[in-house]
Amino acid sequence: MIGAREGAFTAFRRVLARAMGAQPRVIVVPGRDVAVARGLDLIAAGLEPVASPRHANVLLIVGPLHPQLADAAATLYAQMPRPRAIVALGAENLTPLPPADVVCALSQEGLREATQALQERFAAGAFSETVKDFDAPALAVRVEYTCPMHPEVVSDEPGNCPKCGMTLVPKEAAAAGAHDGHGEKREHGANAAHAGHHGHGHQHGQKAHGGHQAHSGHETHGQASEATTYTCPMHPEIVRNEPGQCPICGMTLISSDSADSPGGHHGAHPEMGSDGSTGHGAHGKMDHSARGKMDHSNHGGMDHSAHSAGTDVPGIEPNFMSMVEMTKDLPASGDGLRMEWIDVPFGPFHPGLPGGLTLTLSLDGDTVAGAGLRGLARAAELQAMLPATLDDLRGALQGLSPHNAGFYVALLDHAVLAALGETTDLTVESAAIARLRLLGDLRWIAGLARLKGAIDLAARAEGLHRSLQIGHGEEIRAQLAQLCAKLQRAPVFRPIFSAKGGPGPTPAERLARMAQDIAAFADRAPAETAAPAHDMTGTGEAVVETGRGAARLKLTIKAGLVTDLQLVTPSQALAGHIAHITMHKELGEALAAVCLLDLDPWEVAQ
Amino acid sequence: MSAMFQYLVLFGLTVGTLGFVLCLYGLARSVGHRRAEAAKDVPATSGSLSRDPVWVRYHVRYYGYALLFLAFDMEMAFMYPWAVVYRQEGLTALLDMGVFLAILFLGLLYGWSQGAFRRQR
Amino acid sequence: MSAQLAFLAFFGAAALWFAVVVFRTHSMVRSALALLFSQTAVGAMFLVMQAEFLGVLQIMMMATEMSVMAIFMVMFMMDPGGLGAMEMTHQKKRSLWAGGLALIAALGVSWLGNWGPVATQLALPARQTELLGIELLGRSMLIFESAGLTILTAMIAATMVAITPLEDEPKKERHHGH
Amino acid sequence: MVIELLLALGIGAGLFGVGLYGALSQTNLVMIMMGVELMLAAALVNLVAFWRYLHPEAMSGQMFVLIVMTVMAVEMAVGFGVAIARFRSRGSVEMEEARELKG
Amino acid sequence: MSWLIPLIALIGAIYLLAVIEGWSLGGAFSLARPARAALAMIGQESTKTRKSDALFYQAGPVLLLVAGVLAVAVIPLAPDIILADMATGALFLNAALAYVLVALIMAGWGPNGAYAMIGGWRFLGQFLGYAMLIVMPITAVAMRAESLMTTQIVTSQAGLWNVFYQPLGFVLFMIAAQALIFLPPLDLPVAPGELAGGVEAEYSGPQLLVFRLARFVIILALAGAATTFYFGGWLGPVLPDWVWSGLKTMIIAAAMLSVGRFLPRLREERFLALCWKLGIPLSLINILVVGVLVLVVPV
Repeated sequence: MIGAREGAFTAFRRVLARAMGAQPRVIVVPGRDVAVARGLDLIAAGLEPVASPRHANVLLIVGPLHPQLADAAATLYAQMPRPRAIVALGAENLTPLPPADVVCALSQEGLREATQALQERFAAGAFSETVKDFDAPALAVRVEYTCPMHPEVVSDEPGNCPKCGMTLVPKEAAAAGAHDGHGEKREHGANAAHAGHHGHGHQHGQKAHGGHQAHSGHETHGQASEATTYTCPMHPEIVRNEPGQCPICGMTLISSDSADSPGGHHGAHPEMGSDGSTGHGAHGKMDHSARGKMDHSNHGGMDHSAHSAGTDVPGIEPNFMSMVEMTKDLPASGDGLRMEWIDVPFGPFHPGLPGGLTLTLSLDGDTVAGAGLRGLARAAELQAMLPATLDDLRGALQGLSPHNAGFYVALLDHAVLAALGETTDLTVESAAIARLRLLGDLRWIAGLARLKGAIDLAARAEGLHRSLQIGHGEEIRAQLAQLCAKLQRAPVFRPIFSAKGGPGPTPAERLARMAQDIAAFADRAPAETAAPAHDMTGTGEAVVETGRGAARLKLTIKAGLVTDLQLVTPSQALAGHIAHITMHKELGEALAAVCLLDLDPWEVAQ
Repeated sequence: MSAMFQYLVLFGLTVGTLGFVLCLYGLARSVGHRRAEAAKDVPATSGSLSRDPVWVRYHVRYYGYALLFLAFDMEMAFMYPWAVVYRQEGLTALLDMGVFLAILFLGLLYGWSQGAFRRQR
Repeated sequence: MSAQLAFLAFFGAAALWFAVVVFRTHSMVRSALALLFSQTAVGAMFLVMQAEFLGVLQIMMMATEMSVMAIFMVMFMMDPGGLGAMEMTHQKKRSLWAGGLALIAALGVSWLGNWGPVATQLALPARQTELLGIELLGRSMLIFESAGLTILTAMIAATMVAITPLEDEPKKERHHGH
Repeated sequence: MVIELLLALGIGAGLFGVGLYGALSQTNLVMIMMGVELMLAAALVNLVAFWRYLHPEAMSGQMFVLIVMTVMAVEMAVGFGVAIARFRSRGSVEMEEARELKG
Repeated sequence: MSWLIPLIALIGAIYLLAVIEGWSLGGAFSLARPARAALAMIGQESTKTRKSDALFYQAGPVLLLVAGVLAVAVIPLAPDIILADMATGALFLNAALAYVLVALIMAGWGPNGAYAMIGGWRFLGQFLGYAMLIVMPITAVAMRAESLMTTQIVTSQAGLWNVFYQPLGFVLFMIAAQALIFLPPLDLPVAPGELAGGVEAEYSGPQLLVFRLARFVIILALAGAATTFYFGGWLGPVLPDWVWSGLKTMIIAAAMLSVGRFLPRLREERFLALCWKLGIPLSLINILVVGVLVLVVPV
C-alpha cells in the first residue's frame, strides 16, 4: 500500500491494521450524491462515509476522475492521515494521485468486492518499512519575500525592499504553475499569510467588487506569467484567456484592463454598498503591514503615514499602532462593526454540497459577504467535437454529467426527431422524462437532508432512488407519494421546503411537480432514435423540463452529421444568482440556499 | 465521606483521566510518528487548498444575547441557595424570588424590545 | 491540616501563574482562557477553604463568563491569533511599579496585621448552602433585591449602548441603496 | 491554621498586583477589563479567606462574595456594551485612541 | 472499592452506547464495531495543522473528557454507588459541564482552520441559548428535594417521579442536554453537512478517539442526570437498584443518540430566539408551578 504508515509489522500493528480494514471510513470523490447517482449504497457495502479527510482512511473515487478535480483529490488525499488507501471504481487515470490500491467496477457489486479487497490490503500493507512521501505539484509551497509596506514588492530571496529599505518578510505562496489558469488561486497564494498576518479585509473588498477583474487588475505582484484575461461585463465569473462571447449571455468578452473601471464592478455586483470604495485593497494592506512591522524594530518614518492622527498626541508610545487606521477602510457590516473577512472554500468535496461544486464564501463572522462558484462544465469540448455523428454525440452527452446525462440524451433524440420533422409518442416520452425528473428530485432531497443532518430522510430518499433506478417503479409509487406528501406537510421540514424567492422553481413548486410525476412516471428509459440517413439535413430544437427548469438543445444536421449544437442547461443560469441568494445569510442558511438550487456541477462553468 | 475526601476523589479523577489519556497517546505514539508531508498540515477545507489564515477578528452575531447573558447569568447564584430553603421558608421565599425574577425579567423584556434577541446584522 | 495548606498553595500558585499568563501571551483567546483557568483555580481554592457552594459556583460562573469574554477579545483585539506577536502595552514600567507596590502593600497589611485566633469549626457544606439561603431570605434580603436592581441596570445599560434599536436599523440603506 | 489564612491573603495580594499591572499597562479596553476581573478575583479570595478563618458562622461573608461576583458580571456586561458602542463609532477600543478623542 | 464499581459501570455503558450509535448509523448491530473503530484510530497518524495553537488543539479533547468524567462522578448508580456524593452535586454537574464549552472553544480555535473556528464560535452561541435552560429546571428539582445532593434528589421522588411532577422542566432539560452535547438536531458546532466536522474536522487518530470517547462520557453524564433528576434514579420495584438506574440511563442515552436522525438541524438564530423568547419564560413558569405545588401538595 502506497499510503502505508512507516513501521514493521509487529503483532500489535497487525491487530490495528485488521481493525482498520474491517470498517473502512471513506471519503467519497466527487461526492456522495454522485455515488447515489451511480446507484451505489456505501453503508450496505460495509463502508462508513465520513465528512472530513482527517477522519477517513480510504479515498473512494466514484467514476472517472474529472481533470479539474484531480488536484483537489490530491489535496484531500494529502490531508488524510496514514495509513490511507485509494479505491477507484471505474476510474483509470488518477494522476497526480498514486495508483489505486483497489480497482473495481463501478457498481454495487464492484463496491462490495472493493470492500473485501480493502480488508486484505490493510491487513497486509497498512504498515511498511519503506514509505515514500506523497507530493503533487498542486501541493507545493513556495516561500516568497515581500515588503510589509509595499506588497507589490515580491522577491524569491530575502533582502531589503528597494522602495523603503525595510527587511522583507517571508510568506507562503502556491508554487508557480500549480493552478494554471486560476488567477484567483494565484492571488490567494500571493496574498495569504503576510508573514502570518491577517490581510483579509482588503482581499475581500477587492474580490466582492469585481471577482476576477479586480484580481487581474491587481496583478502588479510581479507575476509576469499572468496574461490578459477576458471577462463578461455581466458575468464576472466568466474568465477566458482569449476574446470571445460569454457562454451565458452571449455578450462580447472584454479584456480585464478595460473592465477595471469602478462602474463595471458596481454593475456586476449591485449588492455591494457604495460605502466600500475600490481602494480597500491598498489601504488594508498598508495597515496590516504596518502592524506586522511593529515587532521588527525597523520603523522610521513610515509609521506616521499609517497613523498620522495618533502621533501628535502627547503621551503615546512611539511604536503605537492605530487600530482606527486599521479598521476604517474595512467594509462595515449591517450593525456597523468592522470586522475582518475570511475566504472559506466549501467544496469541491464538501459533504453538504453537490460533489464537484466549489463554493467560495467570503465570511464576515458566520455571515456570507460574498460568494463565488466554480463548477466542472466542459461545454467547449462538446463544441470541439463537431461535426460529429449522432452516436459519438450521444456518447459524449452521456459522459457529460453523472446526474443529468439522461436528460441530455433525451434532448438529443427529441431534437433530432424535430430536425427530421417527425413526431414522437409524447405520452410515453413524458412518462420516461418524469422518471428522470423523479430521480433528480430524490437526489435533491437526499442532498438537502444530508446538509441539514436529517439522516433518516436522506437514507430514505437514497433507497427510493436506488429502487427507481433499478426499475421497481410500480412497487414504490406509493412510497414515493408518501415521502412527497410528508415533505409538503411535516412541520419539521417546512422551514426547508417552503423557502420563497430565489431563482428557478421554489421548493414548494418542485414538490408539487414531483407529486404529478409520481402519478405519471413509467419505468422506461426514453426511446432512442435511429441515426438519420446520410442525406438528412435540418435544424431541430427540443426542450425538456428538468426539476430545476427547462433544458434546451438546438442542433443542425448536415448530411447525417451534427454540425452545430447549442445546449442550454438550467444550472448555467441558476449559478449566476449565487452571490445574490447567499448575501448576508448565515452560513448554514446560505449553504441550504445553494443546495436548494440543485446545481449540477457538470453544468456550471469552471 | 467528608467533603474534603470528595474533593480529593474529584482531584484524583482529574489526574487519573489525564493519566489515562497520556497512556493512550503513548500507546498511539508507539505505533509511529507523524510524517511531515506536503499540504498535510494545511487545514482541511473540502479539497481546496486554502492557505489563508483564519484567526481574524471574528464577527459574532449573537452579542446581544451575550451581553444580557452575562448579567442574567448571575441570577442562578442566588437561586440555588434559595431553592434549598424554599420549602422551609414557604411563601416568603416565593414572593421574594418572584420580585427578584420580575426585576430581571424586566431587563430581558427591555433587551427584547430593543432588538437584543436577534442576529445582529 | 497540612494537606489543606498544600492544596491551597498549589491552586494559589496555579491562579497566579494563569493570571501572569493573561498579560504575557500574544494570543487573545489564550489570554481569555488563561483568565478563565485563573478563576477556576480561585474556585478550587474556595473548595479547599471548605466554601463548597461558592467554590463550585465560581468554577461554573467563570467558565461561562470568561468564555463569553473570549469572543469579545476576538472581536476587538487587533491580532487575536497573536501570530504577529505585537506589543499591546503602554507605560509598562510605571504599571509594573504600581502592581508591585500594590502587592507589597497588600502583603504588608495582611501579614503584619494581627488576625487573632482562627476559627476551626464550621458548618458542613450542605448546611452552609442552607444557611446562605436563610441569610438570603432573611437579613440580606434587601441586599439580594438590590443586586437584582443592579443587574437590571446593567442589562438596560448594555442594551442601550450596544444594540442598534430595531426602528432605525441602517441595514436596508447600507446594503441595497445603491 | 493562621498560616493558611496568610497564604490565602498572600495569593489575593498577588492576584491584585497582577491585575493592577494589567489594568494599567494594557492599551485595549477589553484587556483592561481582564485586569479589573483579576483584581475582583483577588477580592473574592480575601473575602472567602476572611469568612473561612475569621467568621465562618456569619453567612453574610458568603453573601458578600455573591455580591462581588455580581459586580464582576455587571462590570463585564456594561464594559462589553461600551466596547461594542465604541468600536461601532470609532473602529477601535484602544485606550490611546480614547485619549485622542479627549483632545 | 465503592468507587471501582461506578468506573467499571461507566466503561461498560460507554461501550454499549458506542454499539448503539453504530447500530443507528450503520444499520448493523455489531458488538465488535466500537472496539475496531478505537483500534483503527489508535493506529492512525495524528495530524497537526501549521500555525496552530498546539496547546489548545491538544487540550480540547482532554478537557472534554475530564469535564465528562467529573460530571459522571456525582451521578448515583445506587444510594451507595457514587463516586462523590457532594453536597452541591447538582450544581457541580453544571459546573463540570460548563467546561464542555471551554473545551470546544479550544478545539475550535486551536487548529487555525476555518471550519473548526466557525464551529467553535457557533457553539458559544448555542451555549448562550441552552445555558439557562439547564440551570433553571435543576433549580426547580432542587426546590422539591430541598437539597442539591443528587442522592437526596432521587429520594425526594419516592412518591412521584419528577417527570410527572414537572414535565415542563423535563422537556426543557432534555432540549438543553441535547444542545450541550451537540447531538443532532442541535449539532451546530460539528454539523457534518455544513462544516464537514466543524470542531472535530482537524482531529484524527488518537485525538479523535479521545474526542469521541469524551462525547460518550458526557452523553452518559447527561442521561444519568436526567435519570437522577426526573426518573427517580435507582427507584423501581423488584430489580436491584443499580439495574434500574443503569437501565433508565441507557434508554435515555439511546433516545438522545437516535432522535436527531429524524429532524433537520435547527439554525442557530432560531435556536437562540426560541430559547430566550420561549424557553426562559417557560422555565420561569416551571419554577413558579413547582413552587406552588411544593407548598400546596405534600408529595
